[in-house]
Amino acid sequence: MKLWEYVLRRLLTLIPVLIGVTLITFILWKAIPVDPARAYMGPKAPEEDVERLRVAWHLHDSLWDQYFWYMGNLLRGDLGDSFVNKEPVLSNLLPKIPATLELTFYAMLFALPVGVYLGIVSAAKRNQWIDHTSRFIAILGVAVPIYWLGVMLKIFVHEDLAAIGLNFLPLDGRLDSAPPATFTGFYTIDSLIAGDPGKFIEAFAHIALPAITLGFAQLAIILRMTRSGMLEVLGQDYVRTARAKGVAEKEVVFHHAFRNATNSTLTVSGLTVGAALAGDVYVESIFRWNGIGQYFLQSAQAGGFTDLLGYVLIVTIFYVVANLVVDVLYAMLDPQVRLGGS
Amino acid sequence: MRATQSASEPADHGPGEILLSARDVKMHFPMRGGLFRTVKGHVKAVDGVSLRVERGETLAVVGESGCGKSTLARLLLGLLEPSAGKVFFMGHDLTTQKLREVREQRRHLQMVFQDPMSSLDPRMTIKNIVSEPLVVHHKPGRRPRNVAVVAILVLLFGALAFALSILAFAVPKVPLFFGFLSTDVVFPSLIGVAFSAVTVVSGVGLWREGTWAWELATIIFAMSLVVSVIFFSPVQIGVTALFLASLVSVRKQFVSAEEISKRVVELLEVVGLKKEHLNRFPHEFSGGQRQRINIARALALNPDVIILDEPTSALDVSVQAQILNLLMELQRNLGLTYLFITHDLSVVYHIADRVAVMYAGKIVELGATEEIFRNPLHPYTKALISAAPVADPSVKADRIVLEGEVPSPVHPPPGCRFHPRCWLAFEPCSKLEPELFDAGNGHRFACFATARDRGLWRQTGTNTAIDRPVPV
Amino acid sequence: MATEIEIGGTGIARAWRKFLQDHASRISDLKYSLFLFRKNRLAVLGLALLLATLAVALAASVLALQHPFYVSVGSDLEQRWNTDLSERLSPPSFAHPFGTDQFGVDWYSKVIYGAGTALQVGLLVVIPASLIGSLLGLVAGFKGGIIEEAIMRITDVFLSIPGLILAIAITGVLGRSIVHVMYALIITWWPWYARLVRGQVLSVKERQFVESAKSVGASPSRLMMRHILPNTISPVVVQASMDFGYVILTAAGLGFLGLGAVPGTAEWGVMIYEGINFLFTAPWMSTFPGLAIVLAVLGFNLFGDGLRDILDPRLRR
Amino acid sequence: MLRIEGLKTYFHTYEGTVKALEGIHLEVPAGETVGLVGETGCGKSVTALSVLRLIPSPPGLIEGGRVFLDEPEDIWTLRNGYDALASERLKSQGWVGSLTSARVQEALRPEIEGLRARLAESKSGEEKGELRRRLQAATSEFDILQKPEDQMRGIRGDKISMIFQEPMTALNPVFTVGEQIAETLILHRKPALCADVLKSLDRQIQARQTGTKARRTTAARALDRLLAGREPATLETKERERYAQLAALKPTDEVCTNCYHKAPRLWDYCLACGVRLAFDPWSWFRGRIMRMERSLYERMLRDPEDQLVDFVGTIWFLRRLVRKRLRDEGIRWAVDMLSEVKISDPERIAGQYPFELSGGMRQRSMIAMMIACNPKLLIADEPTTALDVTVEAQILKLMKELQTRTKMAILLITHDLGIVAEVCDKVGVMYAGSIAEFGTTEQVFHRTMHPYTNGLMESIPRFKGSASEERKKELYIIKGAVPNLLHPPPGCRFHPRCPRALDVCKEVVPTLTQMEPGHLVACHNPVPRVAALTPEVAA
Repeated sequence: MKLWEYVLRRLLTLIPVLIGVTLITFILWKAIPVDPARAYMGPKAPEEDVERLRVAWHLHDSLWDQYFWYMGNLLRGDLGDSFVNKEPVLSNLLPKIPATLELTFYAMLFALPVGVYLGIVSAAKRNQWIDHTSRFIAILGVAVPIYWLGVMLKIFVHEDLAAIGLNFLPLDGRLDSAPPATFTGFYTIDSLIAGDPGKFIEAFAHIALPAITLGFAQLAIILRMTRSGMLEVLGQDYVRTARAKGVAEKEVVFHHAFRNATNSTLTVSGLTVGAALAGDVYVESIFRWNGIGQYFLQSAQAGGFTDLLGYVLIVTIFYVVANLVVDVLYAMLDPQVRLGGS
Repeated sequence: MRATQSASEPADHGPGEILLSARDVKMHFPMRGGLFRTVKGHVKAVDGVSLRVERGETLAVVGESGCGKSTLARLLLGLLEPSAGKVFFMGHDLTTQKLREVREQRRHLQMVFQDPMSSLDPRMTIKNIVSEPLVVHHKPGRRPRNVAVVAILVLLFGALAFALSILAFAVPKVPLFFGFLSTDVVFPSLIGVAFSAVTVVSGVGLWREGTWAWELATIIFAMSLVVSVIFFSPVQIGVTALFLASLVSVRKQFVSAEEISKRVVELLEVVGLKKEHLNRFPHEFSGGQRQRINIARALALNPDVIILDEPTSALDVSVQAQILNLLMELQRNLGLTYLFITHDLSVVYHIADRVAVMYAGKIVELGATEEIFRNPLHPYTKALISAAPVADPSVKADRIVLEGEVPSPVHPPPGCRFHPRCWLAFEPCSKLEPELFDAGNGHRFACFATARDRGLWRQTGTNTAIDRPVPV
Repeated sequence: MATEIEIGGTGIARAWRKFLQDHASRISDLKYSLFLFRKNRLAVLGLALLLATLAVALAASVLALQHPFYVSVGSDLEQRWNTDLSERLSPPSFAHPFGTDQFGVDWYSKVIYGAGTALQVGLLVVIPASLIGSLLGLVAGFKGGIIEEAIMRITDVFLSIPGLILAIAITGVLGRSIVHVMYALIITWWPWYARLVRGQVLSVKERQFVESAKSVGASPSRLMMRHILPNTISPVVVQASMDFGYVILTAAGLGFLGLGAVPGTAEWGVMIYEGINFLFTAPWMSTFPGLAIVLAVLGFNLFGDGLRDILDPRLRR
Repeated sequence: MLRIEGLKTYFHTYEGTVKALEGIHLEVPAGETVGLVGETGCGKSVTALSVLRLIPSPPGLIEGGRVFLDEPEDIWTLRNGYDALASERLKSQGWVGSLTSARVQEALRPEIEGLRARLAESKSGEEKGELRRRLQAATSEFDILQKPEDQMRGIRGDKISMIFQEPMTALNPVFTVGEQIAETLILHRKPALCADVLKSLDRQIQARQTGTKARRTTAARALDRLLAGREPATLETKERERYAQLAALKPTDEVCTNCYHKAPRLWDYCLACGVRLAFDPWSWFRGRIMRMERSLYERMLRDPEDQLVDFVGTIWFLRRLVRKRLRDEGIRWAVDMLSEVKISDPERIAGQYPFELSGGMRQRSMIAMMIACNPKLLIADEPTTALDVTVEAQILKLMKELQTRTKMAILLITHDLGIVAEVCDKVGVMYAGSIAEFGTTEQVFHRTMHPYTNGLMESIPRFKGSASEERKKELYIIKGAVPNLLHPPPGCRFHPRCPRALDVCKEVVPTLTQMEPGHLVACHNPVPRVAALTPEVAA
């Protein structure tokens, strides 16, 4: 009974937040220095067409009406037309989403298990070599910027492998040959479904470098949080009780201690989703990966205001939902919340 | 004697002057839960307690964890607003008066807290901690003229700076001085706004004679002097120097005057600490020494009543003896009155004149220490006394071991709260709430069974209405 | 008073000695902190890197081989470097330690001047963001009730948008310029401080020495200024020193995406961006500015960690 | 049962080495409760943790001394002889300080070789037994400090177990009480558990043969079907008997449709009639799984460290085969353990999480967990300090009952002299890392000889036995404070605070000397309470 109440309360607090986000995007829309209609139609367009557009976009109404008109569109899923190619923003974004999801998925696949395992082991074996190396990785992960890492990987991977003739690791784009029959939009999986191993290997080779670049930053965050979570738990009394019961050290660390530390690890993986969405913009621009990150960047550079703000809304909804899922998982795992702690 | 005895309290024993008293005080903390933070129930921490403390005596309040003794302490001190009932201190009702009024009354009522580790501010030296009560209650009559003038000056300067930096926002872009960045004046004005806001705050603080405000103002003007010297704007240097001078002239008013630090040294010596401890930090002291600092702080305003919330339970046996001796010595020399809260019966027996035993938010037995320990009337007191371990192997007490645990304060059992665990419980115990029966010379208890055995209460046919006690 | 006679000596010397005596324990506290700091080798490394970046930024005009000049374009000032096509894309050599770019501009001098830009951005973002955030956090934590609810909801809204995405959106809307980058970063950074300070104030308010000060009769403003504020400052300082590094990193990132400074300016992000199209012919163009970012951010980060260990009372004993 | 000799534990920290334990001599005979009393920082908890070797290794290190567990009397007498010989040889080599097994073995190398050689050729069983016993004595076989870590793990929780002070944090919040108790049993009583699992498996497999199927229904529905609208009185005798059975049960209880007895919740076949309850189409497949499980448990019974079982245990989804039934059996045993510590409704408590229980209840489940394998020694580190007086009385009474029943030795660590007087048979008073005084409760409380213990006794406010004029008087105070163990005072560590300090106290560290039979005091100038007998130096 306590669990659904917890979920409901989390949902309720979500609504004002989402409304707040739409407010921010609306303010940004109003803060555009140039006249949006003129920018949309282009400098040469005749004045009365631009005026008709201004009326269509309710630019002359009072702020409140504009906001309600804006919200009306949003609720109908219409994010307005893109300044760049004049088509609805949503239709631009949707086909590109699977590419980014695939990249983020493989980055997480790389970062989560490695980060968690290193976090646990470095907390258990204090001041041994594994502790120092993982602390070094954690510090590097924070200090090395994702974009620079991507560029460096490109240089060295290409340079060295070329030297030893192994430069088959492609550096750009998702696939050199034609994409497989799109079933899920994930090239790696589609190629498997289509039963074409050659394509799968090629797709996997393409995604390797970008995923490692994106994953490295997340790895540092996850490692650091798991380690501090584990250190705190290992100091608790019940760990000493487990040892007094004669439980083996490995069992104490992985079974008893980690079971409690999963809570802090979960909350951090919610955080890394945000870091992934952000890092994604860099990685996609370096490896020319046409996902939604690259679309967002191009619209920011080319001044596509509506697609810019549309992207912010979609990403925020995705991020907020991800955090909600993580919270619910946290509630389910932790008996204290599930069975009615305060 | 300052306070007359308010007529409404029946003085039922001894001519001793009542200093602190509570009449049927209740404290129910609302428990919020569920979806919309609705009030689900009430934690009835204190549920109808009447208590009287006379001058010069030590009243001990004994009870297990969760019986509400700490909440009672905070109620009597006026820190918490009781849900029902009244608290009188020296005849003045603490609950109804305005906060400023009450704070004035409360200087004669101080409290020593339980955990010596966390009841001292880690960032303050001992001198500031002990002198804080003196500084807070240091208001001589009217605000002196020069302080008022300086306060207004600072306030004006702050407001002026605030207006200037708001204006600066509108100024068009000007190349920033130390770099190629051509940036508008947003950032300097942003910092300007913050600076002037803090000045205004310190001006208001000065007006209300807060010592923190004087220190804040000095820091601000010292900083602005340094900044103005770096950027060498003579006007600014002159203004800040003027302000600093005026602040220093007012120094006597705020910074602890000579006689305050003399008083602090005196207090430290009274509690057995030495002068060189003055400027040390709390984390450099042992548990016992910290509790002495707490006591010194409580003595600062030479109070009449000190409430001690388990002062020795966090200390070792030998340190506990030192603190108990100190408290007894202070009571003899300064004529203090103690309200001593603890769960340790041997400390109660040694130091208390009268004892009140609390269980689940109510007083179940009240009386002189000797009387209670020699002839406990309430079953819970009997169990408590028999359960307490005694440091003498030859005393093989026949232990009454109670079953079950302390009841939850949210849904206390109906009628007498002890009946589920009581071996004397009979029919009316689970229906009626016993009142404090009087067994002679101040020894009162709240138990039907004992009252019935002593003929103070007869069970009527209907078993529901309580029959007035039969005069013995 | 006994202490007066004891000290003696001339007025100033006496006052100075009395001052020393009053603050003896504070000084010994400080000495102990320095001792703790010195023991933490990583923190010392961090401090060294931090001071190196600062020195490079201040002494740029002395250290660099070439120097920029400024041209006012429209309302802004833009930085220009004189080009020398004969030196185009020459690898790192004695004359040009970090090599040159496609216009023959010495890359080493550009990285040196880049340090100045990075520190300016860091300073002008962290100070306002932490001031605004802490102020709002303080008010929310201390006042409680409706005000706290309102402030916290606003913070939640800002924090529910991933930081970089919001920053890119703002710079995208306002147009490309390093000042807009600074506004964007301030807007995305203040909520972290609000949440941190509010949490800290709430936890200090629960501690017993605040309750005992209240029982002595301290007024709410005195409680705030004398007890709660001093105990909330140290986590903010730690967070600020670490955020300095992150701000530099993110600002360079925005530069790299082409939303910050104009190409050609001495800003590390832009320099990495320019290096991309010569990735294989002139790899040094992207490497050195990136390395500079790593060292600077590492410096602030390690120093921040070291600071946390000293300021945290629990760890001191 | 437990004999600690010369235990020395230091903590090497930044500021320097904290000499926490400076040679502890303590004996805890079977069936008796020995109290270890002392103020904060005197090292009583460090002693307990050192015995179980749970000292965190980076800062802490057990420098010297030996801890003998369950050493038979005859071996002890033999060992005394050897120890004397070894310490004499070591002194000659200029070694001073407490003996450790390694040094003893090194000093007695010639004797040990000789014994081994004679043991090899000797034929007769009786002579072999004698030689083996002498060998065990010489190599101090029973000293657990020298045992390798995995052997030590076998001892923890089985032969020696420990309960802690904070019931709030001593139990793991994410596992139910039943699971945590079952874990101890699985660790140390695996063969016995496997035997039970095999028994229940055989019964299930045998029940499958009989083929009669039955379903679970609630008692209420069974009652309605039985009565089918008739009056209870009109039923035949057999039905009336069944009616009586059903009426006795709670309506929501589950009943086996075959014999109308209460169906057990955890087992999937009826206890009374052995009929399999759950009806599912996969029965053939389940049969195969059960046979496989049976063979696995068979191997586990024969050899707990079996490789195949470990391998199967590591595969994630196969793990259930090896773990689930064992855990269920463990939980069933745990329920019995909970009832042994007088917890009402143990089955419900076993399924609950620690945060749902009260302080007293948690401490009881902690005790249940630690005496699951009825250990020879129970170390209780301040078990009742965090509890209320009434609950404390319950726990102490429970511990007394358990001791009388299982004859286990209890080492009770506390700072409350009252508890020691009530519960303990013998008392050791500790001060700054060493035992100041040791003896029966009677001797230590009434004929206190060590100045520190004497000071403690007088500084406690008392109420039960003491006369009324004692009240409100100045309590006796031991001046000064507990010494800093970084640079402890030379000689007897109490001399700065001791009213009876002599010059000799400042140089020479006093050793435990026997003032009267069983009463040892470590002091050069003890309070003269008894005619001083010949001071034999305790080993």
